[in-house]
Amino acid sequence: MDRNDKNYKRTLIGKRIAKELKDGDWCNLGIGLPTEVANHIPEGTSVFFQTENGMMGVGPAPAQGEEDKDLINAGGGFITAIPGACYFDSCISFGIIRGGHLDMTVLGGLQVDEQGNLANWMIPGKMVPGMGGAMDLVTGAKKVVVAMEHTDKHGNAKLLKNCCLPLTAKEKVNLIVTDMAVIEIKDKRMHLIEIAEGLTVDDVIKATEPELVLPKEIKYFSI
Amino acid sequence: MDRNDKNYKRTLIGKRIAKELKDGDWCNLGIGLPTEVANHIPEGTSVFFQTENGMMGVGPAPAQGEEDKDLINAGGGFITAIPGACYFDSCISFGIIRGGHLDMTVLGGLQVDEQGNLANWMIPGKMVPGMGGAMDLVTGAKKVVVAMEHTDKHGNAKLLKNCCLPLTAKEKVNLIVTDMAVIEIKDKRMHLIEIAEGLTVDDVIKATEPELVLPKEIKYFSI
Amino acid sequence: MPQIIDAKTAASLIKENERIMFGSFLAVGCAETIIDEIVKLGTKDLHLICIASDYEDRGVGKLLSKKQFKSAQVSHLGTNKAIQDQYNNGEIQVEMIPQGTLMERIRAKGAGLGGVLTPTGLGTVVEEGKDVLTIDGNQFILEKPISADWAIIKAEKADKMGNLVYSKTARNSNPVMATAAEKVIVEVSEIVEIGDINPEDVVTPGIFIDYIIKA
Amino acid sequence: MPQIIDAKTAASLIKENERIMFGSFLAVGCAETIIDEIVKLGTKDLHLICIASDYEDRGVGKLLSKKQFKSAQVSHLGTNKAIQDQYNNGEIQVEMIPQGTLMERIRAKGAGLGGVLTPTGLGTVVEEGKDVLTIDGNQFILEKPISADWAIIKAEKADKMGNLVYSKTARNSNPVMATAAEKVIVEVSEIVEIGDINPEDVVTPGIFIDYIIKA
Repeated sequence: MDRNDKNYKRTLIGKRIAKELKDGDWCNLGIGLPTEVANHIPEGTSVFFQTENGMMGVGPAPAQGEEDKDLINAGGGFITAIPGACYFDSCISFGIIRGGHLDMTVLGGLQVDEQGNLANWMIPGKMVPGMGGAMDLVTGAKKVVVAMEHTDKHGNAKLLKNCCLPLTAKEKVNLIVTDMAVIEIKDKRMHLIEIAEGLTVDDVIKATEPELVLPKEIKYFSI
Repeated sequence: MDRNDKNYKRTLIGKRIAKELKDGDWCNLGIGLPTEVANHIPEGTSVFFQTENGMMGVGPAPAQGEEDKDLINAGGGFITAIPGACYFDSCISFGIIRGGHLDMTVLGGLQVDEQGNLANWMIPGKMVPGMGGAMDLVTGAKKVVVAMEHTDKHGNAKLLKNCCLPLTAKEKVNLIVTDMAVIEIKDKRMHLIEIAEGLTVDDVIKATEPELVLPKEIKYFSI
Repeated sequence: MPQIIDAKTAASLIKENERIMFGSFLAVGCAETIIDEIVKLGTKDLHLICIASDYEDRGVGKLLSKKQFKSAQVSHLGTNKAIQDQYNNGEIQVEMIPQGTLMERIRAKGAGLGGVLTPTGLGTVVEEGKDVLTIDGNQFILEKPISADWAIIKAEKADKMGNLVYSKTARNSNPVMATAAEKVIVEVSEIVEIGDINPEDVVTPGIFIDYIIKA
Repeated sequence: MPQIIDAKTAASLIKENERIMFGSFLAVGCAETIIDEIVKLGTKDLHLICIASDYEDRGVGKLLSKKQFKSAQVSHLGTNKAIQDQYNNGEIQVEMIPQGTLMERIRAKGAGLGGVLTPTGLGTVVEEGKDVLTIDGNQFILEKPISADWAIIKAEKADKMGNLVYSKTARNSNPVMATAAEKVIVEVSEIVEIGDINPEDVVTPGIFIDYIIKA
């Protein structure tokens, strides 16, 4: 195993977040890294995935040649519908999101801070693709989980005292899962919950800007 | 013909209002007197009736024994659905109403005044049944027509300078059709458009509180 | 995933002083079986949210006849002498709400909005005591969301995921109420297997439903 | 009752400087045939209201590639280099709107409401220049309704009264846009006779539709 391998990190993060889901939960996965979560739902656990363009009950990608032009997810990729799926318009879809009906949403992140602020949609000076549905998702879901690498490609911390990039939403993040640690945000502090197997608490502290509230006993998560 | 006969008045008013409807119009008829309008739609004219409890395309009452317990109008009476009808929830139904999508609504009235104010839901000191959907209908429809007798049972005017009963909506009435006259409200004046055959302009003036703007030429309507 | 329970159990979940939305329009589209069980239990001091007060022997009117509500938010109560008498005697507190506004206030709660900006009721008693906002030269009343502990609704059919379809005008306020309460109980005429309802035809997605009763 | 016309005629109704809502989510559920005709006509200085900017060769992206829009209200434009370039050069004015807020602002117009009170965007750039209301201790941004001269939408099937059904996720913003424009044009794969769509299955009632195009 190569700790710096993209696929390794992706699997590690996706698998750990999947453990946050309970049987019968309704969940929205952002595009990119968060979609990995769907690959690790434990056997015997039913979790229903929404796609905000108007469907509950997203199934796995179709086999090649079986794509339906009218059946895509929020990232534009072809999907399938599981039995019990249903379609609705975008207004109802965001009613579900904003109204607090989703048990969990998982999104990528550029920066998260101690207040639970998330920045993940805009880098000043760069092309701004738009927030799409991200602001609504982070504002509305019962539990907001950020899936991201612990540091940027230059090794800079992404878990900060204060986000400096434009925010996606204020004080809404509940949990951060990275390739190094699982961190809960509570009472405007970052609480270290678990660290990736093979790392030390010190490794995580060094890669994180704010002071971490440490657990009584260190727990580990692995691939 | 007995000018004081309830059925005569009802037919006279309903028939005259039906002439306001154009082919393809979408319309909501209040309970009571306004429902008479549906009986006088000219041959060859298609008018589609909404019932605000959640349906477009109301058809005639069912034959006895053919009632469907799930198919009623806003007055609680059994109805049928015409081909091309559709069902929707109450929220969408009032979106249609408030959003200005109905060409016309016809309601009963206790009082109407020069400003186009309508009072039709509440008599202080008496039991208040509630406004139901009336306030939304009068506020939202493109054209608001009031169907009522010209005077109350004591002969008092119901077309007033200022309503004294609690209002249903402010400055929204476009047309009043009574057993005596057709009166348009424009620029906060009552404009006499037509009078019932057999009556004189003077009869209408005497039964109406505000000064009427008279037409250049008197037109008549009849049963 | 919703639980399938019986009407008696459903009724026992409802406690005194709770706020309940009942889907119904003049007793059409109403969970009569659950209501009968709440009548039997005699649960008191409930708060009613419903389009109208139905009839003395049908719909929410059955609960009104037994004086089980201490307060109500409705748009119409002209069809039920029981509530009229209690209203006149001061035994029940009633907020009378235009029907479209009532629906939209419930929707606002369900969709996570802070209120409704509506022209309905301007210049009438409905406006009294409320903020009126001027937006681009037009006036709107600020109406607040309506929430509830329970929504008790009626649908025609549910699959075991809670996806619902309705029957004709029995749809009425049921879909919007399903979005706005802490917990939602649906009474259906038929429970079908997952996959037996066409995904295009689902009116209320199962995510909104907590309990299903077959009656 | 809607008129049945062809795509070319539909395109010719659209005039310079008009505001157009296009149903589409990444070119799924998009009236491609009508768009092709507007591309051919080259109508300029249009205002775009759409969830996203689609792709350079699909959906509303085809009009963007031809620089037919002078301004846009969208939630995302990351999939289309044409609009990104025009945006960076200042050739197009873009208001970036959270997707749920965009939908709700359109719905507000369609439902006759004065605006939307949403928590989405609080504490972000979205809040800038807008009124923030405190209602029962919580903050909400007041977002104004979005209207248009035209909605150009895509449905699967229409009956001749304009009742519509959609296909899967191609439903997206189409039903809400159908409620909010002065005139609504729908492109469908099939036109059926009145009565051929089950009244329970209608998603968009025909009252909202002005023109039907079979493509």
